[in-house]
Amino acid sequence: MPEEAGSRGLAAADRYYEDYGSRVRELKKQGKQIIGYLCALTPVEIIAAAGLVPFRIKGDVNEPITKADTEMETIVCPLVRSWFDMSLKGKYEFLDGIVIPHACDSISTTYNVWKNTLNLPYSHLINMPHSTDGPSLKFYKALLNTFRTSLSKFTGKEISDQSLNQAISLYNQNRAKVRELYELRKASPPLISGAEVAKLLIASVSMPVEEATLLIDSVIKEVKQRGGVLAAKPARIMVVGAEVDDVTFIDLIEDSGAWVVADDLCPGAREFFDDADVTADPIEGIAERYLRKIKCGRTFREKKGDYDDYLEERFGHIGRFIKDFKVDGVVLYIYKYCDPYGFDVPAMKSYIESVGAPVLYLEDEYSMSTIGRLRTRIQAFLEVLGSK
Amino acid sequence: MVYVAGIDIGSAFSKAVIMAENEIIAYEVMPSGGNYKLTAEQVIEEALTKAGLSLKDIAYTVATGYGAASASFSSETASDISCLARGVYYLFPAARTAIDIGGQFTRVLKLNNRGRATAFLLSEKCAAGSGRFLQVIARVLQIDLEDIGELSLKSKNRVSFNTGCAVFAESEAVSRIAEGAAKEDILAGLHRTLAAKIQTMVARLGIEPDCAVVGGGAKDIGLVKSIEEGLGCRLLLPEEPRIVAALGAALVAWEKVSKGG
Amino acid sequence: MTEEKKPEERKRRKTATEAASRVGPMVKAALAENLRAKEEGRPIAYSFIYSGYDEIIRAMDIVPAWTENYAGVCGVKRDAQRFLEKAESENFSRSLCTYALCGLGFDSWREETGEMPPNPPWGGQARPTVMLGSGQIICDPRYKWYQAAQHYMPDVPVYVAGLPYPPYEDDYDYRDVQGYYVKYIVEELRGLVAFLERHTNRKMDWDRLSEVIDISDRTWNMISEAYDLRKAVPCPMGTGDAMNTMVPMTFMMGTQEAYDFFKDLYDELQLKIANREGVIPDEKYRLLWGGGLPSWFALTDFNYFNSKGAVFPAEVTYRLVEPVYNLDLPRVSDPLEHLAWRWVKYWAYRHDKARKRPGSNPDVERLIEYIEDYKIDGVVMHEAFSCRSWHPGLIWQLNQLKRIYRDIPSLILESDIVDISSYNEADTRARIDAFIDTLEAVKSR
Amino acid sequence: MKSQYFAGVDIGSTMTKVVIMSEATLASVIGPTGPEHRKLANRVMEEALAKARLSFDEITYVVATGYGRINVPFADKQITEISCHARGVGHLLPDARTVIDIGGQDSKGIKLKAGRAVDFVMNDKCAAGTGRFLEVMAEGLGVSLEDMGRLSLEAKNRVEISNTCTVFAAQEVVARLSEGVALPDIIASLHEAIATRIYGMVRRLKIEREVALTGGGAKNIGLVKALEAKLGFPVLLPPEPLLTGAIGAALLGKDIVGEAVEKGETLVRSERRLTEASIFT
Ligand SMILES: Nc1ncnc2c1ncn2[C@@H]1O[C@H](COP(=O)(O)OP(=O)(O)O)[C@@H](O)[C@H]1O
Ligand SMILES: Nc1ncnc2c1ncn2[C@@H]1O[C@H](COP(=O)(O)OP(=O)(O)O)[C@@H](O)[C@H]1O
Ligand code: SF4
Ligand code: SF4
Ligand code: SF4
Repeated sequence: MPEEAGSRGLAAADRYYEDYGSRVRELKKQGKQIIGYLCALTPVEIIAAAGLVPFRIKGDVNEPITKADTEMETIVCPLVRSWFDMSLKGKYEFLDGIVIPHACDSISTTYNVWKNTLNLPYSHLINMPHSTDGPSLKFYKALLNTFRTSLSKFTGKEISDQSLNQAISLYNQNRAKVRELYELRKASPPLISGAEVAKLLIASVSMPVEEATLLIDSVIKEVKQRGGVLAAKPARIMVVGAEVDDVTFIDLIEDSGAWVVADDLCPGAREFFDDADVTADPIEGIAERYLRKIKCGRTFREKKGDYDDYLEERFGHIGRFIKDFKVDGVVLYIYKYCDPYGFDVPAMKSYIESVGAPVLYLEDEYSMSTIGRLRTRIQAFLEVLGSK
Repeated sequence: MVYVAGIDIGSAFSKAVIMAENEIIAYEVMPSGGNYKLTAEQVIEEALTKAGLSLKDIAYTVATGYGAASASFSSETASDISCLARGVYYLFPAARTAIDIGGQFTRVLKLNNRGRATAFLLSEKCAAGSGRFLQVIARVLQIDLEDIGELSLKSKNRVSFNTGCAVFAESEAVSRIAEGAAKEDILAGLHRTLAAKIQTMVARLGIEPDCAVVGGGAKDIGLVKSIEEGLGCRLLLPEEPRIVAALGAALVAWEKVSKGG
Repeated sequence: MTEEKKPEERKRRKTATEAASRVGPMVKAALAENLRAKEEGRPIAYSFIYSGYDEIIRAMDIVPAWTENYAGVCGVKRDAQRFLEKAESENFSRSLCTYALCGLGFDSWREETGEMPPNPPWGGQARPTVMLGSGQIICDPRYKWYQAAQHYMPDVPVYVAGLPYPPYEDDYDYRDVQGYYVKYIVEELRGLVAFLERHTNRKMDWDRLSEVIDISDRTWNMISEAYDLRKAVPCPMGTGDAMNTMVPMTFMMGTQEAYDFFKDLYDELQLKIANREGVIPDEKYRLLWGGGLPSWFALTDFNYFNSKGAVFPAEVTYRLVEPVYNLDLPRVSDPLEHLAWRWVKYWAYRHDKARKRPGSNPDVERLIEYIEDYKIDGVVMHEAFSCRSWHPGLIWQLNQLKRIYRDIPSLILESDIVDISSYNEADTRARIDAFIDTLEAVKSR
Repeated sequence: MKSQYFAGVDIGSTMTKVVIMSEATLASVIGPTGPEHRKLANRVMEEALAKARLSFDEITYVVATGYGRINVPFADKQITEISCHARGVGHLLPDARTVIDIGGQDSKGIKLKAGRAVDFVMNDKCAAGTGRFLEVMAEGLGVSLEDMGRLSLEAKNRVEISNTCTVFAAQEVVARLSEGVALPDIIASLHEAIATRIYGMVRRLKIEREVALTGGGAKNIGLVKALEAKLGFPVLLPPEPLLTGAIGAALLGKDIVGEAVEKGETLVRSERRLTEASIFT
């Protein structure tokens, strides 16, 4: 493991966040092959087990989308458009391939566009099912095996069960570290700010998992050492939404007089709270994790029991976060044109309110130009919380 | 000698061009105002006066533009895209791409080697992406529309706007001035915003040299420079870019007359 | 071409074929049948078109309520805004599929008041017994919409059948994976049958299912043959009409009525060809509707194209069948397995062809095929802002078509399927006019 | 206890409003918001003080609100328009459960419980759904803003306005006028268009009666009627809708001071007023 001096702690996380991709650029120079991927539903364990470096493609709120529109419709969710725009602008020129899971319409219906405009040596769509029933899991495992074969064809090397199991445990270690990190948010005021966590986690998906684990660990140590330096603020906020891969929005909330102490986001709790079990057939554990454990709006869960049970089944984890992290209010932050989350808003909102937390629902466009507009809403929401 | 006329009743300006066969002999540009019918009559009248002619001397008149239907004296109407294409081709036979920055829309078109449009794109219908935005800002900054281009070139520090709405940008511009921002910097910021939108459209259609820029927005040298900067190439600019569609309409009229006998 | 703007008194669109003009009453009858079923207590299933389960519902005598269709009806009648607004008031984003929004607006309204919203178009949409979504194909609303609808009808069960098809990839062939795709689909469809038996007290009659599938196979063939006749010059039927004839194709599959309809259409088109009777007498441009669902409130735009000498002999949209005898289906005895094979093979139909042309893919290949077979001069697409299934990728397809095949005039219209506020007739027609000019320019090259 | 005075300063995008209160409103001033928020706020404040015959030092607490709330250097606290309108309406119209505020730069809906905001929605992206739309139209049509409402009541027909964009719609209505369409018909149609947009947004809150209308838009009787038609019942109007936010701001200031007194806390006031920090003596 390269353990360069000074590349640890909050300052390092900040640097990796600001110069996103800097670590894989170095690795590329050392001869590593880098596989870009979209969204937390990509089974990164398999990529890592193939000896490749998975790299999460990130957007940039500060960069107006200009190039993407020449090949991709503006009715695609703005996050995906920003990802694509950054890719077209050469931000990720180091990629050797791209892997796209069938996550949502915005992602899956643009697969052809990604594949054919980036023209990378490797591309693959993981046609992930939407249901969690038995046949769906079986089918998903078959897809993952196809992916496994396809990757080994690309690298010219078999992906052994052993290397898969090793990747699984490396990722599980990483996730355990993230959970440990979240413990620091439970204090009041939290020991680490929401913005610091967001930057760290975003940075962490831009480098090999072992390095990410070390980075997170170093931050935990640093934060514990510095102790309770954060000022008291009147509200503890949880952010719920699809993906937030830019810190601007978290900053905005924290600048308005609140701490972000929990989330159901990617990168964030949704992505890091559930492990892949080490199973006899390693693909089994991976499939279980991505299809059944990760609670994303794009995965359909069958209703069992009555409707309230169903809401609990779909959103119960949010309720538990609210309790465990003593959340005062929830910001439901959804992008325009996002189908999986857009359709969930009424149910999700009513569930969260039913557990006693006020909700601010914001529909955003992933652009700097909307930030000013969001500010007044967030301030007003905090006032509403304050007057309760 | 056969005389024909082309008239373009735009959302912002109305233009008339009089041709003797295929030579321009006179033209006129005036604000469209609220009454298109009246403006249409006035603009052709003025142009005719300049040419020393009257309406009955004109063999054929073709109208185009937003208010084409209001030019009731015209013989027929034609679409702005085909008029633009013909006008651009007449002025710059080598042009294969043209950008038209009008009051309501920005249009980008591709031309073939015979001066016909083979593909085109139109901007969204929000004033924040149109030439109209320039007028709005010129008014609040109390600058003549004519002067905004030159002035913006003096900018050292572009101001970027927080809002995407032309109406709100107006008040934002006012506040920025109050805060001490220079007018040229505001204009330069505005030009960049508009240019970025236009560039995206051009990229989507695919640029082929030479590229011409026409329409009222092309009178704004600051905007033109900003687009050139973004596209990384020089643009062909007619002496009077506003009359290109009217010119094209006159050419359509001439085709009719010369073919139809 | 003058068009009234008042919703109430829009005149009926002129169709080219007699068959297409029969469709309006058919839709009306189907909706009336729904309401009757409700009164008689027969099971009603909210359903999505082209979800591979048409035959199953028909065989079990369950009455399908095609929710997309109902939203489209509201669109055609220009009476969708109030339902869209209701959905918005429920906190659904206006950027989501407007079929779904219209349906959710309608359902939440009906559930809230306990009765149909006032003056519902064509009598309204009855409360369903079950809702049948589908996973993985076509779009997210296919599983999210009914899940969201359950928020207003918590007691109505939802089933989501996974119906994937293999993607077109460079490093493997669909035949390498079709086995497990088919197996999965069969299991999901079996799950659907069990679900329906559980919730509707109907039993599956497997022999009947085989019969129904036989009808639908024959209907697939009949549709393909009838549509192929549109290759004739002058073209006897355009896309405007196909937006009507899609009704028996998508809402009545597996019924004798659908088969008969297309048989009649076939005969009618034959006759027209014999008489050299085209959609328009003086056909100047032959256009391909190259993608996108239509703006249901503005179907008269097709007539506008016609008035300019342009006709649409073919469309990609709603051409959801291929001749079954071309699909190379294995002989299987399980009817569900047959459905699964037909499904997978339909979607993989142009994979082999695409592989032969560098840079191509099945979507682009289909455009090229139609352009050649139907002697096409230009391509028109519609980007409906609210639907992310058929519409993302159109720009790329068009660009790629031009890169690997030839530069062909194209037009992308931008509006929506149901939300009329996204539409401006004058602008649309100005674009059409300009497009016609570009066609002329290219043609006289 | 000697009487305390509270000021609410509402710097809107269009109008600047200042209110000075003790138990009741002592003085209020409404002026246009010029480009120079800062200076103007000062001047309007001075004007209000003069009216109330008070000096600035006598004011216990100043709350600033509105779009330009950060530009009030002499305020003790900034609070959003949403809380201020809620508080103002809670005080003026205690029966109200929902507030619709139509301002120059934004429109919003606010849900009230016990006189406090519990939920809200707002639009401030496109001018087409705000009071600004009507300002632009009035200017284009050559009608004063004050007359728009009255004129629209004389409408006999509706006309279709095909442009949603404020800028283009303004141009379109001018053309309509020149075609001979009656002015009242045009104005009424504009009101209907904007009422539809605002109603569509506010409905997200599950509108409960009574509904109060505030902000400059409430001064427009045509718009009020158009909204009432959408709602299907009459709305409540404060005596001076423009002042609602400023009154709410002043009252919130009073609440803050009251709470501090109750808890026996020393109120930390803004830095500018640090020298007079011991206000409770
Ligand atoms: N002298 C000028 N300098 C800068 N911009 C101008 C000038 N004249 C017109 N414009 C711009 O051109 C636009 C009008 O362009 P025009 O081609 O006349 O449009 P239309 O045909 O829609 O009336 C105006 O909105 C304005 O922004
Ligand atoms: N006397 C009036 N008659 C009708 N409308 C008015 C009047 N005064 C203001 N308005 C409307 O109110 C709006 C400004 O309202 P206001 O609540 O002051 O907004 P802001 O707080 O953003 O300045 C204007 O855009 C205008 O539409
Ligand atoms: S934000 Fe929504 S639409 Fe966009 S990528 Fe994520 S899940 Fe898909
Ligand atoms: S395919 Fe498009 S229009 Fe149809 S339900 Fe899906 S999103 Fe809606
Ligand atoms: S944002 Fe502004 S400029 Fe754009 S449509 Fe709305 S009012 Fe017009």
